[in-house]
Amino acid sequence: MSTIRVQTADFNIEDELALVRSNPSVGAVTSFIGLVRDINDGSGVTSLTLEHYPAMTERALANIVHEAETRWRILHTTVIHRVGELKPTDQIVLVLTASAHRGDAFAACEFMMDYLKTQAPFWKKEQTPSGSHWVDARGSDDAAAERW
Amino acid sequence: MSTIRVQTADFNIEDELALVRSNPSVGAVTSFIGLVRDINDGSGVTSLTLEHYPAMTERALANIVHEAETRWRILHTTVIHRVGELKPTDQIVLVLTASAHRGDAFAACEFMMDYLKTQAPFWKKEQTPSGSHWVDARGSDDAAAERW
Amino acid sequence: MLNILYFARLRETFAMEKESLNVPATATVAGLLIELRARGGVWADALGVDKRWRVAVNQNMAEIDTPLKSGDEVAIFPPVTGG
Amino acid sequence: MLNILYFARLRETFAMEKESLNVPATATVAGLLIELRARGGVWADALGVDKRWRVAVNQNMAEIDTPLKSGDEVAIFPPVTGG
Repeated sequence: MSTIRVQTADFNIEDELALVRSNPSVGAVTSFIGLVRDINDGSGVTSLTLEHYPAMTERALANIVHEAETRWRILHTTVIHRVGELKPTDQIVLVLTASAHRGDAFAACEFMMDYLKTQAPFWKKEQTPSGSHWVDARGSDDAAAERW
Repeated sequence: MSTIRVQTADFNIEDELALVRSNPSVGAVTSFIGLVRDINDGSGVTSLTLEHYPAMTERALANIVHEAETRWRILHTTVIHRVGELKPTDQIVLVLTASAHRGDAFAACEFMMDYLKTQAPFWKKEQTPSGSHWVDARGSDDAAAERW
Repeated sequence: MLNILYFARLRETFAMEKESLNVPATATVAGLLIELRARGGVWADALGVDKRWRVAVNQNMAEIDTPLKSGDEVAIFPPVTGG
Repeated sequence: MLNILYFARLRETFAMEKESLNVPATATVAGLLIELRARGGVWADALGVDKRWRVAVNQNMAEIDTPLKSGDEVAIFPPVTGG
């Protein structure tokens, strides 16, 4: 079972956890939350705008979930990604995986984040006191995705 | 900065996340929650009692946090472990790690869980319809801890 | 015809969100990129082989030799930076 | 004297939470275990070399050759199962 949402609204991890916890076969829940930092590559960030490619986004996220569920024994997967304008300390993304034992939950969660970082069509534009600029992709993200 | 608590009371991941999110240098938060399952090794579990060795528990958890903070670039670590009587779907443990980038947060979180599973003095006793029994340690937990 | 979409930095650089183009003679992503670079200026620059860009065909990540046919949706964008 | 503590299954098996014993002649964890096994019965059985148990000295995980001195707190327990 999986939950995939792309939204401008914020999310609450306790609410998402509650959905997963209701299944008494779940013994392990791993989650990752990405947050807007106030500094990136040395410049102060006052806000961040997330653009995406709507027709492709849900498909890309569904592919990532499907791949994780094929590789590991997962009972539930949640992916929520926000779009629009965000401020420092705002939540950007949640990936949550639930399984019987922790090894599967950890591996699937990290795999999904690594794949999301290179495969899901989102782009960040940062606003700083000296103007706005698109965030450059990090080579370390490609390397992280290639581990799997 | 780290938070370590051993308690009978439940915890709320949103509250713990809020403490960590207030630092705008945090870009990545990985968390793990362990839950009581209603089935373990084939027998139905009606409740679980967690015993610990109080004089050693906080020291063992502090050692695990210290080791993680030595190995990875971590901005905040939270470890909460419950003791006493729990029911299926109840939360047992929370390990949460916050860092600038996700690689450190994931590695530190999984490391801490693997070490907690073999180094922190907690013991589970399961109550089932056919009686109660102490949970056996899993060889896979030793193997997981030896990876690091 | 192909439905071409541009996103993020490339959308701004080209000052264009979308356009319709004929399927290139080679009927591949590579052939389409050659035609776009032939426009010169920002097109030649931003889509140069030394630059980082990605192509999706019908909402799936594509390679340089992915075939194209009439009706395909082709999106061209910088490496993604979500998460 | 050593302050010995037993936990979990071993506490139940020995029907004992704690006791005080003299420091063994060898002044090591191994020497203490030999003395405890010499009690026979559940002691010899549960602390046998073929069984899984752990020892902590002064709240730190110990090894078989960890030295012991008067005043030490020695805890003997099954492999831990928290988390």
